[in-house]
Amino acid sequence: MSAIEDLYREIILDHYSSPRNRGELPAPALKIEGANPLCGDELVLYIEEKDGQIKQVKINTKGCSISQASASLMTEAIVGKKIEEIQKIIENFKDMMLKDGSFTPTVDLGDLEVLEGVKKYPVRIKCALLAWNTLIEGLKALQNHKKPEPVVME
Amino acid sequence: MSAIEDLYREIILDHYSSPRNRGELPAPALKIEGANPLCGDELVLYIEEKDGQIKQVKINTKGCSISQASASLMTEAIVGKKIEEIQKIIENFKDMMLKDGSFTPTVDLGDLEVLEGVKKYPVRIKCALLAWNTLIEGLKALQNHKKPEPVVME
Amino acid sequence: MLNVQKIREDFPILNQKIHDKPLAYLDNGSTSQKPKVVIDAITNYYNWYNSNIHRGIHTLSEKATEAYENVRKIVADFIKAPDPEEIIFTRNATEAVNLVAYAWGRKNISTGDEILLTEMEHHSNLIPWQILAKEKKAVLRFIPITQNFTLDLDKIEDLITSKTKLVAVTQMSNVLGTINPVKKIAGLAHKAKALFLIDGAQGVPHSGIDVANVNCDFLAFTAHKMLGPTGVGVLYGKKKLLEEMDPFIAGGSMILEVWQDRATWNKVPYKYEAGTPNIADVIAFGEAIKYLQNIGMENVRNHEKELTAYALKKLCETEDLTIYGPKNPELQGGIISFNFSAKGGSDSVGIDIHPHDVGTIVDQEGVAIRAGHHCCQPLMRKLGIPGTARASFYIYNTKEEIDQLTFALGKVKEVFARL
Amino acid sequence: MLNVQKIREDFPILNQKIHDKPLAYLDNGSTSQKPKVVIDAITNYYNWYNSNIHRGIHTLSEKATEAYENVRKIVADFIKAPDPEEIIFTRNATEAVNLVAYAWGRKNISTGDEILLTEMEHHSNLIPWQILAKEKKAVLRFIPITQNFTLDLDKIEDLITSKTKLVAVTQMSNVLGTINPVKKIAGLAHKAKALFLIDGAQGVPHSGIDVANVNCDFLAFTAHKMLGPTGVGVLYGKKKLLEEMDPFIAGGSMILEVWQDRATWNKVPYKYEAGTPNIADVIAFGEAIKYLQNIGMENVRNHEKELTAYALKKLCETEDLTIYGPKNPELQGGIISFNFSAKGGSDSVGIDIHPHDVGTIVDQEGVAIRAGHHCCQPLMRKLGIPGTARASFYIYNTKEEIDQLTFALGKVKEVFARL
Ligand SMILES: Cc1ncc(COP(=O)(O)O)c(C=O)c1O
Ligand SMILES: Cc1ncc(COP(=O)(O)O)c(C=O)c1O
Repeated sequence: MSAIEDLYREIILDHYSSPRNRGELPAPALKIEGANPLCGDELVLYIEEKDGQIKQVKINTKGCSISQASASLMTEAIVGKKIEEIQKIIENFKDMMLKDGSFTPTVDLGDLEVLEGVKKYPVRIKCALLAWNTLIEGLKALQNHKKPEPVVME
Repeated sequence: MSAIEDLYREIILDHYSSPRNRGELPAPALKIEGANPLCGDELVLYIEEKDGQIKQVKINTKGCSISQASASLMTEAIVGKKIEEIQKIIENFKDMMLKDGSFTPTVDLGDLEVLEGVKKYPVRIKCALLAWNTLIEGLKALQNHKKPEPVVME
Repeated sequence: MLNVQKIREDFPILNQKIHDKPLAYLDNGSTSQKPKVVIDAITNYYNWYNSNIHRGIHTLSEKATEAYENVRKIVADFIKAPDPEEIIFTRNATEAVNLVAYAWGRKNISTGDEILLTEMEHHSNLIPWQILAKEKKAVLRFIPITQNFTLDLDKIEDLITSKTKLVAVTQMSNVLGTINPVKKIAGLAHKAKALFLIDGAQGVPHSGIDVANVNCDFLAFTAHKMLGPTGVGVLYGKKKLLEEMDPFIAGGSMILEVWQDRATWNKVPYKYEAGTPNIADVIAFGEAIKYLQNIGMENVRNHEKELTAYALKKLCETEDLTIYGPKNPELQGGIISFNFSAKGGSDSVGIDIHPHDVGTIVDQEGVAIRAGHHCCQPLMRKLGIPGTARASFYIYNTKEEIDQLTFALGKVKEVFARL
Repeated sequence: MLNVQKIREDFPILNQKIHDKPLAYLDNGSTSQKPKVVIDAITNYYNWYNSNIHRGIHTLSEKATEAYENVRKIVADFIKAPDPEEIIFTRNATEAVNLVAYAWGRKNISTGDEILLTEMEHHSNLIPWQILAKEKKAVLRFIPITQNFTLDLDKIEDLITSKTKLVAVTQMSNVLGTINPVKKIAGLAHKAKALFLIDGAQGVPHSGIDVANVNCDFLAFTAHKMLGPTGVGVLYGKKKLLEEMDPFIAGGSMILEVWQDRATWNKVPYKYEAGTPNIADVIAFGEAIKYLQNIGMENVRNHEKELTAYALKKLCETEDLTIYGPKNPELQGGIISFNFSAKGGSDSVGIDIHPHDVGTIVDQEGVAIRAGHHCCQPLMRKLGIPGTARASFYIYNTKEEIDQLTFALGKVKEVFARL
């Protein structure tokens, strides 16, 4: 597999062209915006939580294939899961994307692992992280019962 | 003669240690200040003119040997002379100090010629010119019957 | 025409492989590469006469001062400025514009005054005016662009009024490649008694300028886009204006006399060059200009016209490609912005393949282009796109490199064809 | 101790003749020379990976961005800054001070506020505050110097009041060599709730600094005085302060989102680095710091102590010489200012041989020193002199060069003995 095919795996292109869980959720679902202004990537994430579990997730994204696929893959990975489980996924995902050296997950990352190929393209890592950073802030807002601030990455 | 002796001719050192025409003149003699702030050189020049002739010159100087000697030599070169003659001396002196290549004066510069050695030290040329630039402005002020502005060199 | 092969020998960096492909450096709008003479000038300075300037009376300091001041003459000659003292060295074009915004703007702009820009300005010729306008309650206005990506000259006359104090326009758009009729705009500005500033960051490197003929009041440009080192910009300003303005950055060298509570200013240009300047790089910039002069700016422009014509043809032949720009080498410099669409992509961004994806994939083919908003977010918003991919040329680029680009764009399609 | 002979091999410039005499470069207070590794870093950058940073997604741009950002870490490590994002690259120390005066000062200083400086400040740490004070109707106060040319610490407590908003002090005087007790002054400033800025232009190159330990709020210094290239300065600022301040120079790279009429700012430090930075020289500056770290700042300081002790002894032995400074290597860095008197000279300037005459004559003997007011006119006025001759040392200087200086000073006396 060439480096470029490793980055643009079919599964990524698939999520790019047919994004999952696209759309909006009505209040009282949590709504949080995220942006990567230097790239022009933008998204709005909606999460409906009940008893510590994410019942529904919707997302609207604009941006490059990596940021869109990452957002779409993320929604699939978290929907229906308990927040504690999700925290572990987030942790593992960020380790995978940011830590040097080879990486062994402590939870099953499933399809998310295809995003490891992004690591070889340092400038593209933040494309992959946008949805996740937005999610992190969203979960914090849920926990603190606060209205979330938009997430702006540099 | 070493380069440095060519710069610090005895005549220069002599004018430095025993400056001629030092002092002040009472009004209505023209009084004009000159400064080379980046070097710290300062002077006050007094000229008494009558019928187009410089009757008396006095000068008070602070500064390096070159600026002081040049001022002192200048007073000797102009006292008692007609303004037209002085203009010629100024022109010749400035040509000697600023023009590239060898120089042949069109008037007798007398002792002033010892200052030609300064030419080899470009940063010191403005030391030699301070008194002269002040004189130029002083003569202009006399001609225009105006109070002269201080001369500030950069 | 240029002997490009010979020129390329002067640029060691071009002779390398990227991802095992020969480098095709088509990101000259961001920064140009530097010929050996420029790099050598830096080495030579540090190895032989590095010293602080204007301050020492020892030999090295004299040499450094002379070499540094000589570049003022070289620059003045290059842009046909009447007086080398009208040349101020800054860090980059951005700082040059800021200098005017602070030193001229703070003194001359007041409530209700208008500053006229264009829709295609780089952030560096926009944000300084936004900040000034906010501080002084002044108003920014914008000359719009036409369907053809050129300035809408018909609108200019309405937009310049008696309230207009400054018109600030880019000589060449760093996104569209559009070359603006600066001389004409200068005339209109002056008729309304407004000053005229040119952002020459893109224009000067590729077509040169004659400030006396154009009759601009200020010109900002930057060495690193014209074969010079990073860290040097130029502000040209008319002497009288520079003399009237207040200082901007203050400190050593820009003063005459200093007391504890006050100071007087040194003469122009020193008044605007506080502290130790970027001596080595200014000296090296002199070599960059001499290199360009040796080639001749007309030849530079002609070479780029040829490349642009060729690239436009090739890119127009490429399926699904939108080009943002006049698409006419007479009206545009060697800059081509485009977006790439492919079947099946998400259309939520108004384009089909995001420029960042294009940039990443062509890089794998050795092609360096830039992708993004190019510091022109308002223009992107106007065009309804998040960014563009941009190829930009200089004296050392070849038609083969453009072929390499179009080949690489084929790869982009291949990758996304798997959709 | 340092292996000076080995160090000198790294500085090709030192191995040359001036007026047929070996160069003794004793003008390090103005600017230092650069080791080969620094010069090579520049060449290497331009020959292999020159590219604009933060903008491109091609390979060269990634390499350049990484190398540039890595220097932030190197600098932070060198001055013990907690976070590399607290490091802002400017053109020089002067611009770093101006950045604070504009971006912090314009926002935080108002009528009646006081800024406390010292009588020994360089113009670069004086004029920006004069301009700010004038604009805001604030007041400048000055910590006086004692007979011993050190700061009069007894006076400080009276001078810092509840009106004091900023105390700005040089770490080491560029004229007297005096090393100031910055940590103590930081404590006094903070007790009065004032901020504390250090002008480290002279101090950092020769003794380093630990900003966490000293607890200063801002630190300005300059690469060219510490083996680095011209065109790079540093402002260190505490993160929280940098976040609260307004931008200074505006344009590309310092923004997040831009509309025609407004913009939002990028995070610190990018908010303060508008336009293309001096990429090559910042990268080379990283090598300069690594070179100093390899030697060890303690060894640098010890070497200079030894030279200073030797030079003080030699100069004190020289007849008719007045030294302006503590005359104690423990209290002063490697900088010695002096004036030279000889029988029979005019005394109208308070000294007998003008420093410019001294400078010119010792240059003929291959000795590069500086003569003048050293951008400290108020200090000169206080001392009642037009200027001084100044010898200043660095890692590559030797006792032989100090002997060469004293020999050259003998020549000065000879010339003026003909009086
Ligand atoms: C104490 C001090 N502060 C500030 C400066 C200014 O440094 P720069 O010229 O690099 O801005 C200098 C050097 O000239 C200095 O000695
Ligand atoms: C049109 C235009 N103006 C201004 C600039 C800013 O130049 P610099 O980054 O050198 O300040 C650029 C380049 O980025 C440009 O293309």
